[in-house]
Amino acid sequence: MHLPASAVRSLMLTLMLKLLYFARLREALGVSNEHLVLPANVSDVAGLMAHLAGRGGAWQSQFDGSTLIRAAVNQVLVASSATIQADDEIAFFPPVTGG
Amino acid sequence: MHLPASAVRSLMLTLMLKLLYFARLREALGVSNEHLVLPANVSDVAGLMAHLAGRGGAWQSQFDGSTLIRAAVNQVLVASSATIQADDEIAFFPPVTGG
Amino acid sequence: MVKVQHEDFDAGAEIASMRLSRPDIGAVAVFLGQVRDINDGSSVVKLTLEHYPGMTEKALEDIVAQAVKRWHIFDALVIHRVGTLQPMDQVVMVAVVGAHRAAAFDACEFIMDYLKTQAPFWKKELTGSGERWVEARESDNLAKARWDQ
Amino acid sequence: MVKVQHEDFDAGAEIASMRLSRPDIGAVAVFLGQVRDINDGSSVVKLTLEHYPGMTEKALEDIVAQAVKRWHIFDALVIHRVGTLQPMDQVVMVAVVGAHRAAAFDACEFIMDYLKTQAPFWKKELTGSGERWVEARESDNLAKARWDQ
Repeated sequence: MHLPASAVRSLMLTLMLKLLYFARLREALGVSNEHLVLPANVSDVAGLMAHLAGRGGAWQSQFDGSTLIRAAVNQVLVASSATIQADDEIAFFPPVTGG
Repeated sequence: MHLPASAVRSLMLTLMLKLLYFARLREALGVSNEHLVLPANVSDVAGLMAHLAGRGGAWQSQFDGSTLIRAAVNQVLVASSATIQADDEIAFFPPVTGG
Repeated sequence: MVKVQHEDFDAGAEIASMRLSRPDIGAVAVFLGQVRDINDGSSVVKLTLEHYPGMTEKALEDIVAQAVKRWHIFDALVIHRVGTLQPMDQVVMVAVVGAHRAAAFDACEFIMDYLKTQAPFWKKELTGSGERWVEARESDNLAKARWDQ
Repeated sequence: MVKVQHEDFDAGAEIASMRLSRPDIGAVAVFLGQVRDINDGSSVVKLTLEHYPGMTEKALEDIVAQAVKRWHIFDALVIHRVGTLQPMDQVVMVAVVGAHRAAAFDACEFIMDYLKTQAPFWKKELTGSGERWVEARESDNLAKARWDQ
């Protein structure tokens, strides 16, 4: 099958996740946000965290479960069992300390 | 024994109670305060209330126990078993409704 | 501190004065009571607050002292108005300052519950159908009793 | 209503605006949080509040909606500042208006407990010995858990 470049780009875009990192986690990773193509084997938050831990270094130490990280999908706090899909905005951060 | 008038007056004064009435009770009695010589047989708040009920009319209906009346001795809320003595300031009033 | 007064008060200024009194204050809990235009189903035209001068201040100071002793708070302020008020007028303010919020909230609610049942104030309402003395509420006695357990 | 802002706010004016919004309000419960000059034993020089724009407002609006649904109150206001603050600066205000005080107190405390554990804010302190992120407190989780029972 032969797709024009514009169609490939549009297909890619629909498979993208927007990732956000805040506070201590943002500083540890040195990144505040990125766009990521939804990895084929990832369907929930826990899976995405395992995927990110696979990057090694600070990613591994932050996402390997040894550090308490909260997640939000589309700006709603979720448990790590929450499913994710293309186009979601997914944020990771330490326990909140406002007020 | 013969006492001069000034000594009698002074003796009387030391046996006086100051009585205060507030709110609905004040209106029912038509009196906001009075001075009363401590009756010989009265030693506590309940005894004073019985004495006042003995005046009849509104006094009886307010102090015969059918109406909820609170008492303070020297500006402190007390139970009806509280003792009283000469020179005390004794206030009677309905349950409070401030705030 | 305790103030019993006819005049209205500036709640914002009172709160600011409390919260700026020390730099280790983290929490300010405030209750503000105002005259409702309706009570027990009748419209309220005005409200007259009678009190027992002398005992009122003493009772409020005792309540504040109990709160300061019972909770880890720094200070508490009570302002209560007397005289004739209208709907939407401020009646009472309690402000409690402390390091943390739980103690400030509890102390503020404690002060209000005790004030409602222990401080010698009486309300008389002028409603559409005449004057009436406000009845004490059993719910206020129950609210106070919570703290005695 | 929910406001997330860098600027300071006039607590007195906000409270007045809430309490005068309807004539059947009898009770206003307010919490005001300010920056303490000391935290966990270290002096605090300044405090920086980071947040998650978009989610912050959504989370606070959801908390207010839960409070309005759960208690008999008329309205609630939350103002939370972000950016860099100094000791004695106001950080957060919650004001709840209703007919009676018990519901107003509970709803105000509920909103604070949920805000502390559910709204995406993070504090970083500059102390005498450098910068540090403020740690979440287990006491805040316990305070929130009370309402889930």
